[in-house]
Amino acid sequence: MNSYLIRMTVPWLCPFLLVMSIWILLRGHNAPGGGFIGGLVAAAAIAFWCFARGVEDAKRWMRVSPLHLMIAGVSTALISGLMPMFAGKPMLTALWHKVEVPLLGKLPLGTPILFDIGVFFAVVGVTTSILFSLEEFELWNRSGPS
Amino acid sequence: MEPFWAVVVGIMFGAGIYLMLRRNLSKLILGLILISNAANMLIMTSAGLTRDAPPMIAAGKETLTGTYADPLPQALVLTAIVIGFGVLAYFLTLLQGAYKSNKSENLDRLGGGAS
Amino acid sequence: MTTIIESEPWLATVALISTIIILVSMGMTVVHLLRGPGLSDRVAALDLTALLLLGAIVLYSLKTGNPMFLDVALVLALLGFLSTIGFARYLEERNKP
Amino acid sequence: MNLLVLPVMIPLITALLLLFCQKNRRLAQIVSTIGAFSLPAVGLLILSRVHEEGIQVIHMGSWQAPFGITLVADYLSALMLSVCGLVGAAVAVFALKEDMNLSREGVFFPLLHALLMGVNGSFLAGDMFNLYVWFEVMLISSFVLLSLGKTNAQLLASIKYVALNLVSSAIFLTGLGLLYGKTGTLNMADLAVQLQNTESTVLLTSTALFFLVAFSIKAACFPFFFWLPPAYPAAPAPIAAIFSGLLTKVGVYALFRTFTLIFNQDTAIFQPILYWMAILTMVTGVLGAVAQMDIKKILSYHIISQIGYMIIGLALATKLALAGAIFYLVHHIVVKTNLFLLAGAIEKSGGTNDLKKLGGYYKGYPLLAVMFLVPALSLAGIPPLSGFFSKLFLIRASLENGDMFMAFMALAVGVFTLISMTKIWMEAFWKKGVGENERRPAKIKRLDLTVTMPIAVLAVVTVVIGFSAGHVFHFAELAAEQLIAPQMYIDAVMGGNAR
Amino acid sequence: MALPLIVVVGLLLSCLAPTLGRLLGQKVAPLLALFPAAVCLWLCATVLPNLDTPLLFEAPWIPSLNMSYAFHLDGLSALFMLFISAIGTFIFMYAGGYLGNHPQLGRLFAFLLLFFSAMLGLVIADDLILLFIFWELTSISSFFLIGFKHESEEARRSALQALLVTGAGGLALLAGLILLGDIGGTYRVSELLLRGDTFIRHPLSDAALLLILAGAFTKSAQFPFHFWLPGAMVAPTPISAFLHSATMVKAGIFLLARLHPLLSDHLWWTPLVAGAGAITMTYGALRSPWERDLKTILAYATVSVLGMLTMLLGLGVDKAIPAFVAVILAHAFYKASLFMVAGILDHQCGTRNIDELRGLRSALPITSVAAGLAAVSMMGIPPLFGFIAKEKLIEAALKAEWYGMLMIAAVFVSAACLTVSAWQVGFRPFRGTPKPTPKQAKEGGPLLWAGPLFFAILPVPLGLLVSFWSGPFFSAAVGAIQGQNLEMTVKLWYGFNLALLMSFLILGAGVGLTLKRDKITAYLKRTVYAKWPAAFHGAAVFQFGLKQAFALANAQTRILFQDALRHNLTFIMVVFLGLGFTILKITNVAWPFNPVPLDNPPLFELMIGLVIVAAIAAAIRAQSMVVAAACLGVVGFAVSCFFMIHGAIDLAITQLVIETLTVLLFVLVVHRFPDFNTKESELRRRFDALLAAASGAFMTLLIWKADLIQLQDPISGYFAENSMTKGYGQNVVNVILVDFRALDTLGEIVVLLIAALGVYSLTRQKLKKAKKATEGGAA
Repeated sequence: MNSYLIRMTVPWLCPFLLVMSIWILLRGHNAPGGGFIGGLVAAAAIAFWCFARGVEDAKRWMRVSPLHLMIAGVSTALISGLMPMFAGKPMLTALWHKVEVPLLGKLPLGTPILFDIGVFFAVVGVTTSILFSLEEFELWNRSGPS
Repeated sequence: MEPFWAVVVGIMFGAGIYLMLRRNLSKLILGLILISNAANMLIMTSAGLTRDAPPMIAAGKETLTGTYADPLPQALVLTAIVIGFGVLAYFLTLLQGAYKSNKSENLDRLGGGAS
Repeated sequence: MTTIIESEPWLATVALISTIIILVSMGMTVVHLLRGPGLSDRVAALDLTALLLLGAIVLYSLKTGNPMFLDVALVLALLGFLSTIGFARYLEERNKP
Repeated sequence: MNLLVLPVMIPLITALLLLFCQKNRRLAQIVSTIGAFSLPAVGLLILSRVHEEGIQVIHMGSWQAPFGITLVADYLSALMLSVCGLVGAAVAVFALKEDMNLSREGVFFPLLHALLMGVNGSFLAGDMFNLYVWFEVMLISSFVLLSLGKTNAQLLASIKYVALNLVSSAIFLTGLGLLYGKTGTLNMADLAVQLQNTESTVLLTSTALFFLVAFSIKAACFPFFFWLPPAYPAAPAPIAAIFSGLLTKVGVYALFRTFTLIFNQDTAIFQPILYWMAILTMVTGVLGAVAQMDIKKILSYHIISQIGYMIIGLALATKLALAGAIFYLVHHIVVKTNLFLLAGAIEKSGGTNDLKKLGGYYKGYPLLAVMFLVPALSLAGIPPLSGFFSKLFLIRASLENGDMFMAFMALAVGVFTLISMTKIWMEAFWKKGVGENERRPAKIKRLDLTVTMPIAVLAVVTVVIGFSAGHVFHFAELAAEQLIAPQMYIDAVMGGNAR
Repeated sequence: MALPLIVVVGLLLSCLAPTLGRLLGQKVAPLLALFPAAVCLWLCATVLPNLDTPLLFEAPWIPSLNMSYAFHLDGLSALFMLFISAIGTFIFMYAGGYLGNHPQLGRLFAFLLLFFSAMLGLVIADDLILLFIFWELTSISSFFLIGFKHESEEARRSALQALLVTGAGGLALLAGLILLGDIGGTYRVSELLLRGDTFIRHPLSDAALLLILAGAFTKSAQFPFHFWLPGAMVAPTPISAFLHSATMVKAGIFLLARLHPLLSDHLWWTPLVAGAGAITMTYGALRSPWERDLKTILAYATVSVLGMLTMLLGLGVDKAIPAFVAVILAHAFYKASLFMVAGILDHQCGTRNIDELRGLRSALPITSVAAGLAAVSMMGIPPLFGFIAKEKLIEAALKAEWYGMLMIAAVFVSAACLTVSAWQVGFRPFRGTPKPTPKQAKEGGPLLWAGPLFFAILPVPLGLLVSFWSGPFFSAAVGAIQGQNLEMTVKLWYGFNLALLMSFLILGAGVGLTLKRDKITAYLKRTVYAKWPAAFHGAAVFQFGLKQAFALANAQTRILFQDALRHNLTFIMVVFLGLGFTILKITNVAWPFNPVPLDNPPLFELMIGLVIVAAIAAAIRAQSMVVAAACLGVVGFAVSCFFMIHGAIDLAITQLVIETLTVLLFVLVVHRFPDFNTKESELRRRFDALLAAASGAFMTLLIWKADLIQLQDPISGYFAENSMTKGYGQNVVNVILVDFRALDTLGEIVVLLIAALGVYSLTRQKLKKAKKATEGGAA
């Protein structure tokens, strides 16, 4: 985009949004949010970057390839689902473990949380991947011969 | 309020179908989006609407009490919305490719040559 | 549980006035959105719709006393901007020779 | 217990592994083949478990029946799992040499496995919404698979395919919403219990219509079959093969499952609908096939026609009819996939599927001719191959019902099937070669072992099904018994804690 | 055990034959001929002496459907098996001599063996379905054998014609057999035959009879289905000789004979069977002598004899059945012999046209002897076996109650004409002064002439010694057909009686016709053949029908399978709504609806609803894509608000984000599409609007009524109770997503993953292709 203002705002805005998305993800079990919403917000942040500064720049900023991100996300969710099978329980049975966290006190940590994290990454990866693919195609459409 | 929403959803369905029956690819997509929105609203409506009572268990409580909106349709709709998005994104890409190769978005000319 | 509106009667008046303002603006914006005439007018109108909706959600949250609706408002604020940028990019490209 | 998870999880794990080792073709091929071959093994294992211990159930996440998601395998599911696994493995081998052509991004095999995941999931789903999710997994994979490749025709065909299937999904979803609104549950067994006990079926019937239409679109029944004829011929051979074997059959399976288990009260309304649907599907499909001059198109229209035969089973709904339809299902999956593989093989060696441009294969490539004959004759219902028995059972079922008309239609359609199969045979195999092949028929391009092997194996399976029709039919009968008496299914799922 | 073993061995050999053929060449013929020879010898040695105790075999197959692997060898089976295997032996050898080192000899033997085993299986099957399987196998192997010269279009067309006629008949037969099995309550033929009474009284017996007759008549080339048989003569002669004159065409006859005890009491049996048989017999005989092609002459003669056999079965008099047995035996031998002779002539002289074949006696001495003897048997001159057959035939015709005089006349005319045919094939080519033929004629090897000679000579001892061997054999065969035990013998000489007189009269008439044959032929050519109505050419009718079927198929496909997506959609929606409203009508939904109280002035809700409707209206009327997309965005936001106020906060947020992304992607993709408003006809638009309104009304109706039905509390109560205690989450929706129904979510992210992969690969595919194109253009 040609707007200088927007180009300069985005690097400040996006990291903030990413942090927010992670917050939405983590509190999702107890308040509105969760993997889907968190992932979508994170993807929106990246979409901002992409719109404002171009696909290539957004890719560089992301560092990780969206394809890898989504594969990793699905794999994480899958692994969290498979874990109980090794404990002899049906797949996707939640395994909970109360963990002492310094500031927050006792927190239940379990495979559903891991599952949600997997969903988060999958959603981020998928959305950005789709966006990037279409953007690139569109860029080529615009520049290349019809 | 369900009857009111029933009418609205009906209108959405009708409009979606009307749009799908046009010749343009873009209207086909518009129609599909409308229909999937309508289906989502239908799930909520048909399961019964409860206002202003999100299914959130208040802090310190063990169970949901009082009236609360049915959480299951919400989960279903959420899943359906996300799935719909994935499929639609793919469909859009497909249309872009088809348009690119054929230079036409007239559906009647994009037959596929079945017979 | 009493909502903040119930405990503070003046707030109800403010909320009512705001609601009316938002409703009227909303109506005008929709007309703008439909009539145009230019594309940029419509995009601006869309952005405005999102903002007005945001206001409406905040008022609704106030009325019901449920802060969770603010989450929606938060995301809407973000997305209104995103969609405006998205449309703007299209306009930009379209105006290019 | 977790055995039931494997048919879904093995393809998923395989697909993910394949995505990880995208760069290494060799490794990817090995992983894909191992993944594909473990599916029929697991299927047979489940079948034997069902045979020994009765209906298998797993409650995912340990949440009990109506609340969590349940995977259920009865005879029908287990049979379908085994056959589809077999077909999937055959296609996975067939495509080994071709995946590079299909997609340079290396997504073909992952998508194939994702498709199998969706298909297997649909067979196992004991929950309506879960069924929807599996349908979507299957559909999106099929969408992507269909457009892999290069041709423009493929893109155009995909548009129609995707659009109509999206409509079907929307209808399915709508039906689900209405159903949940009325019953407050999604578990199939629980639904069956609720609907058995209710007297007010008035609007449930109209809800059932949504499922009928949604599944009929997937199954390509009359008049919901428009997506099929353009889509399959446009797809590359292995993809067309796996589609032909599996996609529509999932729709048929879903029809069988829902209309025997859940919506089995309104027979007065749905039986005539299904009856005419079956007949019209058979007739219009076979007439469509007769009109074609392209191998893949002929085969595609035949799929429609044969779906009609399977619907007969549901329309008559006697034990014999259902067993016959299940037998038909099993037979058809194997044979149709094989025929599409053959069409692919012919295309590979002859460069086209157009019958006008083909010829000389009988003289020039007798091996292929023999391998074609087995499934083609089987499809046409020539004894003692599998197709004959499937038709025999259905015709017997309709005659036992005193239904001469249905029997007559089934037989007449059989004649037309024979016409179009012999058309392929006479044009592509018996006729003199065209062009270069006319002078040197022996020089017809030979095919790789990875291409001929799956075809040969499936042909052998066809023969085996034919010769051991008694045994296969025994299983089909057991499956039909379970469908006729849904109480078994309900008891197995609900485990006595019906609400 | 021996019974299924024969069939299985035959099938196995059939699988091996192509390989053997490749390895051994011509030598494969005598080698494989050992198999039918062994069957024949086994039959003569062990079965024929003990015919009064039928051989049985039974193994379970599909017990729940009463199907079993049951075989049964009685007198009738033995009769058929005997001549099938005897002819088979010599045909196999003959085929080796005839085709020499043909590259596809192995395949020919594969199909011949398949046919041979199927035929044996057919005659010994004791299960209706098993019988049908073998029946169809003979049809299909006949298809491949007729199409042996597959590169000629005529061969292909004739093969298809034969297959379709017999195949369609076969399917009718299948239906008939199933009906029969259901009526009789058993699929075992031997048990069924004892239940004639129940059959006759059953209301479905008419249908069953008609269907079975359809199968038998098509297979045995009865009028009007006879036309495929002359067409089938395009096959190499060994095949015509074996299948289309001696064995396969008799399958239909066999079936009629087999089911004779059950069906023959039916009211329609005699008129249908005897009538069809008599017509076929006369028709074939009238056509046969005037043809020029040796094989066509024989083909029509075969049609005639097949009619004769059918007629004999249908007559329903005692004398008819022994006549049937005699005719079938005599015919098998002389016709096989004559066919092989025709083949030798074709093979050695290069033509089958009788006008070009003259004075070949010196060139082909052995063949001429065989031909002459066989022709004599065909003419029915004593003391050959043919004479006995003819005499029995006349006796039966004399006894016929049903249109007696007509039957006698038919037999008289047919037999006289057949005499001419016999002359034309057996004597004419060998007499007179030699004429040059396309190929220099000379006697072939013993593989060629052994068969015809054997079968030509065989009727001599058979005829002379008939009273010695015929007793047990005829008793068993006739007994099996009539369904009772009886004792009988056949003699050569019954003294001077009416039948003998008739026999000589026929011979005389035959001689007369033979003398005038050229004049008659010329006359017929001028009159009947020139004006033969097209409808009498079965083949033409068949081809016409086939063409019409194709035309129908094309028309249907053009109309139904429209290319345009919206026509498809319209069709689907019309059917869907049609069914929907019909169901509502049937189930009597109560009108009008119960009024619903509007509690708590829902200002916000009403507003959202109105926004949705307004935005939709705007989207439909929008002239540009961006406006439509913006309207879509508004609808999405409003839907999100709908979710929000109904307590679905997660959903509202998701909807917002997804809707925004959707609209953005939509704009990204669609903004290049031109001509947003393609012209549409007013009519079409109105129709669509009507359809849309109907579907909207249908949905509204359903939701409205759905609200009133609640069968039970939803299962969500469980989630409300357990989400905190067992799922450790306050947000019930999220707990459902990641715990209660996590499998759905897993499936969902897989969908997303695949969609993203699809988008990636599709765009990448296009980009790469474009890149390649530009590079190619640059280079």
